[in-house]
Amino acid sequence: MSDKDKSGMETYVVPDAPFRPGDTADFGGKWEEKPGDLNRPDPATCKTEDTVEHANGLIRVLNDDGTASGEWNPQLDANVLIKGLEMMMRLRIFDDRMIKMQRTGKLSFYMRSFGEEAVAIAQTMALDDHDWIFPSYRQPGAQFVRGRDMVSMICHCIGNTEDNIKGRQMPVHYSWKEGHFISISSPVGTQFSQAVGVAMASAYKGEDQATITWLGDGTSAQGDFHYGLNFASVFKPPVILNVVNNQWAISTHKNIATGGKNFAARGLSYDIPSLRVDGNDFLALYSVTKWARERARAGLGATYIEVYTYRAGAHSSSDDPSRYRPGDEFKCWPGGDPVERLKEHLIKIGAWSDEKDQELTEQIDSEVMAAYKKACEYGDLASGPFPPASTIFTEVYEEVPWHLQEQREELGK
Amino acid sequence: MSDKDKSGMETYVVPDAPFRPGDTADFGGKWEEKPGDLNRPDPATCKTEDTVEHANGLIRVLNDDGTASGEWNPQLDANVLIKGLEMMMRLRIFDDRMIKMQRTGKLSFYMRSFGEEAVAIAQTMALDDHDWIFPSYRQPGAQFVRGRDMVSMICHCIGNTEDNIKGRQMPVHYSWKEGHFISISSPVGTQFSQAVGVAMASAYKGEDQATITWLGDGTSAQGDFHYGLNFASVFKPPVILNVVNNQWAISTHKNIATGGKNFAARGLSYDIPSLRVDGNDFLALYSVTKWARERARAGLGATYIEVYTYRAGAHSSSDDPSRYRPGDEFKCWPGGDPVERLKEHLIKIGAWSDEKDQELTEQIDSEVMAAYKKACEYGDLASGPFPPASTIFTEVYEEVPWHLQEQREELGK
Amino acid sequence: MVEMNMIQSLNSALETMLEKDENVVIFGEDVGYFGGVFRVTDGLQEKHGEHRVFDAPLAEGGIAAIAFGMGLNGLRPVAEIQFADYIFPAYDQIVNEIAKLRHRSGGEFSTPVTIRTPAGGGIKGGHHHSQSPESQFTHTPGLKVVYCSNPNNAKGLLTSAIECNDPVIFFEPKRCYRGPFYGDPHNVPTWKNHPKGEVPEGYYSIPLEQAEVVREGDACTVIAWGAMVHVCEQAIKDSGINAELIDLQTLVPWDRDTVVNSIKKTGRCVIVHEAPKTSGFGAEMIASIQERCFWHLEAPIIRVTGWDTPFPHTTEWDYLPNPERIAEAIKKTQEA
Amino acid sequence: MVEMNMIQSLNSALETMLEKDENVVIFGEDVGYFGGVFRVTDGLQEKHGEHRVFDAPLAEGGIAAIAFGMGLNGLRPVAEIQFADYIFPAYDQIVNEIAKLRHRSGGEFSTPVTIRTPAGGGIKGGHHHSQSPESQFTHTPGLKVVYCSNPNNAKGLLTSAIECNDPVIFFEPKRCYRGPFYGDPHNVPTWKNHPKGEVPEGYYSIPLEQAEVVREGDACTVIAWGAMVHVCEQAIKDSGINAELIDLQTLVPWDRDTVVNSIKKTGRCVIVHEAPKTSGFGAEMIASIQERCFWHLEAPIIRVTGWDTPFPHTTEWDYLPNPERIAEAIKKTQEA
Ligand SMILES: Cc1ncc(C[n+]2csc(CCOP(=O)(O)OP(=O)(O)O)c2C)c(N)n1
Ligand SMILES: Cc1ncc(C[n+]2csc(CCOP(=O)(O)OP(=O)(O)O)c2C)c(N)n1
Ligand SMILES: [Mg+2]
Ligand SMILES: [Mg+2]
Repeated sequence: MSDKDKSGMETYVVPDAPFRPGDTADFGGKWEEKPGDLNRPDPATCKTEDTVEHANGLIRVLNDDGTASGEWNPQLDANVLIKGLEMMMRLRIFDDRMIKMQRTGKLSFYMRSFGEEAVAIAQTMALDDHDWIFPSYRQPGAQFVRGRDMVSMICHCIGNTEDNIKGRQMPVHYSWKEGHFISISSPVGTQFSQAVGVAMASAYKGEDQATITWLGDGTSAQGDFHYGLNFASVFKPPVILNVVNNQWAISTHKNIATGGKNFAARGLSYDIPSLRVDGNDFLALYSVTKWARERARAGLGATYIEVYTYRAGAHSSSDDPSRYRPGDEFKCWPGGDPVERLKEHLIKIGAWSDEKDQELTEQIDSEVMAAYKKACEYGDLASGPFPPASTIFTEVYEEVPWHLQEQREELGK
Repeated sequence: MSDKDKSGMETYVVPDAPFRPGDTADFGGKWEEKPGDLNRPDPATCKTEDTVEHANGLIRVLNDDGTASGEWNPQLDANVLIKGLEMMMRLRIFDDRMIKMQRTGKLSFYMRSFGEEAVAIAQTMALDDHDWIFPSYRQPGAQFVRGRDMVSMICHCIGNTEDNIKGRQMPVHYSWKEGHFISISSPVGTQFSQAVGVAMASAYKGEDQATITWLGDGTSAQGDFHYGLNFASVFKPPVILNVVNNQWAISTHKNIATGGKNFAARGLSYDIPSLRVDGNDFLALYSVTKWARERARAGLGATYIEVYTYRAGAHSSSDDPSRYRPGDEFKCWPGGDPVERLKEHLIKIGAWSDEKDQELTEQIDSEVMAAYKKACEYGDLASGPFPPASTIFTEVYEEVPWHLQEQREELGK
Repeated sequence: MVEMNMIQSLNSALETMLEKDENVVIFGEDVGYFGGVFRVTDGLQEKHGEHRVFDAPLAEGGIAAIAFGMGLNGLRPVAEIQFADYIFPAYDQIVNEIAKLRHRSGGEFSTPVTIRTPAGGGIKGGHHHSQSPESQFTHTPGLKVVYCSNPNNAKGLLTSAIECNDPVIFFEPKRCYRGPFYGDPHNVPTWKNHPKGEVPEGYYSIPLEQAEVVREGDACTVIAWGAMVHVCEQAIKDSGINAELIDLQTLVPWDRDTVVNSIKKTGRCVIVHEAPKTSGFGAEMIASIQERCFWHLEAPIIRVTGWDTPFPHTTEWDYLPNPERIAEAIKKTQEA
Repeated sequence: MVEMNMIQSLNSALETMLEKDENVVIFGEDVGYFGGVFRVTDGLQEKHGEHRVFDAPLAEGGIAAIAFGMGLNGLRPVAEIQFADYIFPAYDQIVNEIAKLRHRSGGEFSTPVTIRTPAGGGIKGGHHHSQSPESQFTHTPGLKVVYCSNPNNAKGLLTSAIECNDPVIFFEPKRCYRGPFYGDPHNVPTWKNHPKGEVPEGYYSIPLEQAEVVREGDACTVIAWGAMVHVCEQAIKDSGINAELIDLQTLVPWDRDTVVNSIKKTGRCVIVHEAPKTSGFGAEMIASIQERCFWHLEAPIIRVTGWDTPFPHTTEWDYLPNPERIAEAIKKTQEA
């Protein structure tokens, strides 16, 4: 790249991404870190110092050959794993359907969790049912774990009359009180610090209730990241703080997000036990989250986790990643595909088969399609009906104040 | 302290200060860390990993007995040290005079550097003359190093017609372009991230010019702290980022500023070489700053320093620390008094004496008094004259726009 | 009724609400052990424990964020921002998050945060200890904006703010902590040389959305809030004109009927605030009044405000609206 | 003259300034290699190198802070905030720091920062990709505030903003990136089905503080900025009334003479903006106009604005001022 001539001192460094369009992605083959490398400290006594290696290494359970091993192996019943697999498959199929519908104008925008399906699903499964989920936009999968009806999710995305948030936010900005799933907000990072307050309130009330939240590698540059870690560091409420390092923030590589070597080690300096986990390894994700939940239950405060993964798809339906990265990287990502890896493991332990998988895929496909059709009965963005215009004025405040009342009359709808 | 009964889980932790009024302060006697404990890595090749011990230890040069030793000893000429001593004494006398005058209404407010005189003076002496100083409110001492006239400093503080910032900000908000001393601003922390931009511009221009900045332990909780470290981590401009950990943020102990064990280690996770230094040790401060400046000159980017010290006095003239801390702590602070320590060292090496000290004190006393009287000739806050009211309207923009012109006419002054 | 200064009355409101509702928690910079740099939370930690009244890290953005979270999860957080000038690091959390939570979630979630903050000039605070940024919050739907002016309404309004299920930004005119403020720098009353306010003991509230007619009159309507209410009182006296003085108290939503009825009676209006003129809340008042009362207006509405400049230090008395400027404006409305 | 859409004309302004002044540097989220999520900086990094055009960490507060520092130290930083909704984490750095540096330092230091940001609705962005927060900057002395509306003034104004020695907040109506915007959701022109703007090649500037009379008329003055200018054009056509249309272009400082002269001529006025009504910049315009032209006004000035609610997603066409509402307001001014 050309640059103006510099005499004397060098100028500042502007890090580039390791691969750009035209390059061939190469992550150096399989990871050196293996399941069993790292011990699982006792959550009830673990100190920050005991996690230095966990913050700089990589916690894995599923090996490259699909076997599970090491102290972090959560020893889950196959049925639980099949449930996890089912939800990951469901999320992927759901996402694909929505993207297709977005292309036809039925919804305005969409964001997939592609390649990161394990994150919210495994982590939410490791929690108690009434724990608070405080998601960013790539954790809608948590809703499947809590049993949210797909019709209602789609109604939100296509902004129809049954959208429980009344067409007020863009698609994927789910809110689901019953599931303790806190409304998603577009400004990135804000939920990270808010989650600490949610957890403080649970602690204040003396309830055994944890809060989990996530933000991205890019978003870790925000002030809210520091607020979240630091307030958690001081007040030690039951919160699980995750950075999902999927290597990219839209077109910006994580090299610009920080000059640090990883994200997990950041937590150590706040005296918060910090772990780094293979984000495409369902078992490892489940296990670290369970561990963090045990710390919360014991009143030991926050746990901080870097979820190491790769954004397999476009940032969103508005994005075209071929402009800034090669496109083949997900194929050679050492963490592989989280869905495939769990499937492989289940087959390996004799609990699953290609046939069952095929069957399940078809079943989900038709469930998603049915849900989609059902949802469309209440309208979609292309052709309506929408929530009535009067919903613009309600719930701005608990009661509609006079000036909104006047404006509503002015609109006359 | 009473608290509502909690059943079930513990609530969050609210850390208290180690001593409160009525307690006797006790820092556990002298420090275990001694000069010579830590090596001085070659600044031209030092990597972040090489500073792990420096971030978790304490860099000292002056021992408790007043001798200087270890690799970090900057081996300064006695004349340079005497100059440093002179400026620290001057700063303390200057501060005391201003506080007296504040009590009589000649100025509205004041903040002393008491107990922290070494910080800005030693660190600025270690820099090149045209390096940028980007101070917080406890580094006015840097101006002495660059030779600012005391009359002009006092004129600012008492807000008279010769105040170079025209009575616009509170006292102690110095600005001094000639000395490359960037205007102090009240919102804490903002300069920390801005300094990175200043340094980036120097780098962009290919100039061998560094920027130094400071913020407090309390202020390290701000988003700007993270922005400063993180942008420096990514772009690696020639900046020296200091956290002055003087244990208190007004009434709030550093236990509330962070749950982390120290502030220096924070920098490691940004991959910035990080040092922790005795802030009452003139020689150590000088030395670490020189080291950081060498890194900057070599184009190696930022250095991050925790300056470990104690706020000896009140936060400001508006503060009454007897309400929240015992009052005797500075006497037993293991780092002692920075002025006394340098004096003791100079006496030890035969370059100074109590007589000389007495003489210098008297000389500075009368210089400060003379400067003060001279400054008062241009007015003071109690009785004026002030900068004319018309200065309200100038320099809001480069040129006075029509609406300010109209308002100025409306004021009619 | 008890005699209280404004600090005592705010403290009394907080104390009463801590007693009344165990979900009330109070935090901010230096508010815990020390009781606040202005002493508004004095004694509350000692009495209610460090989990209900505590020091927060020095990060206004973080303070607003945890308030958001606590409020969402059932508590009634009351956060202090030490000076209104320092509320801006929390601006994103307030205007994008706290304000919009109820609406964005279809009413599923809400957060009844109260943010108290001392605002305004007259204490030689210069650029960054003097600003009065109320108008910067009035443009954000979802927030209620309150500005008290005396010990009595300080308590009554703060109580309502804490009880309100909507987020409230609560401005306290720090100049009036020490005493009312009649605008004469050479004769500054403190509560020591001026009667304190009469304030009910125990629970006491004033509805948000209710203005107070401080003085009735028929020649001109003077609208103000915060410290400027006192300056306007003085100015009306000085002017010799029988003006009506309205203390707006709540800016969003403001008291339409009180304002409109007064203008319909007087046909003339002066609006006074210490914040800069351009896009101050006076602009909104004028716009709304002329929309509603155009045919009743006999003269242009005049704004007497801070200038469109940063807040100065030594020359602050030339910056702040004073009785002369206000009285002159009132007189001018009579000339038309 | 060349035909350009708004993205091309903004790109051309940046390109020209990069050529003309080696102190110009451009940065923001995704603006470097990728060329910006709206492609406004497309190709600039490739041509001018990664030290002049680069990606910043995802932290608007940090972006504003380094812009402050760079500007203070001799550069002319042009920072992009990806959406105006995301400018609030930078609000403190902008209103407390960037805006006040020159004044607070007695003129010793200043920082000629330009902050560009796409604003406004009409792209189905919901709460946080649609806001138009210009008024929240107009209350801060020390800032200039600009809002372009078409390819031609986008280039001319951006050039002036970059050259200006004062900090400038520069709003771009993202709706008009794709094409002008006449307010009919069922007939949305893009630059493909609508003529692009005529824009001079090379260096081209329009003075800040200068409004543009888009259409002369004598029956009513319609004042707007950003995307609403196009909607007003349509509304005036629809109304059949010979209204004058003023595109304000620069909000602070606004063009007093153009506005006042027009009102004196027409005696009637409608102000249109997409931001919420309360404390929108329309309030300031009304307040200023009635102060200056009270005796010329024949009817109340009417505001047609976004509602005082968060910006909705599905119902955005009911939120945004449309030609019907505006035409009705224009007609109403004639009835008085
Ligand atoms: C405060 C704010 N600034 C900018 C944006 C625009 N934006 C949306 S997502 C995104 C990138 C986020 O990247 P990352 O945090 O890595 O999360 P990921 O998308 O990879 O899951 C950006 C810049 C935003 N939503 N909020
Ligand atoms: C943004 C902001 N918030 C609050 C304040 C009020 N304030 C001034 S100094 C201070 C404490 C700072 O403590 P620390 O950072 O430790 O610095 P020290 O005073 O100890 O040098 C506070 C809260 C401020 N000036 N700016
Ligand atoms: Mg990412
Ligand atoms: Mg401190």
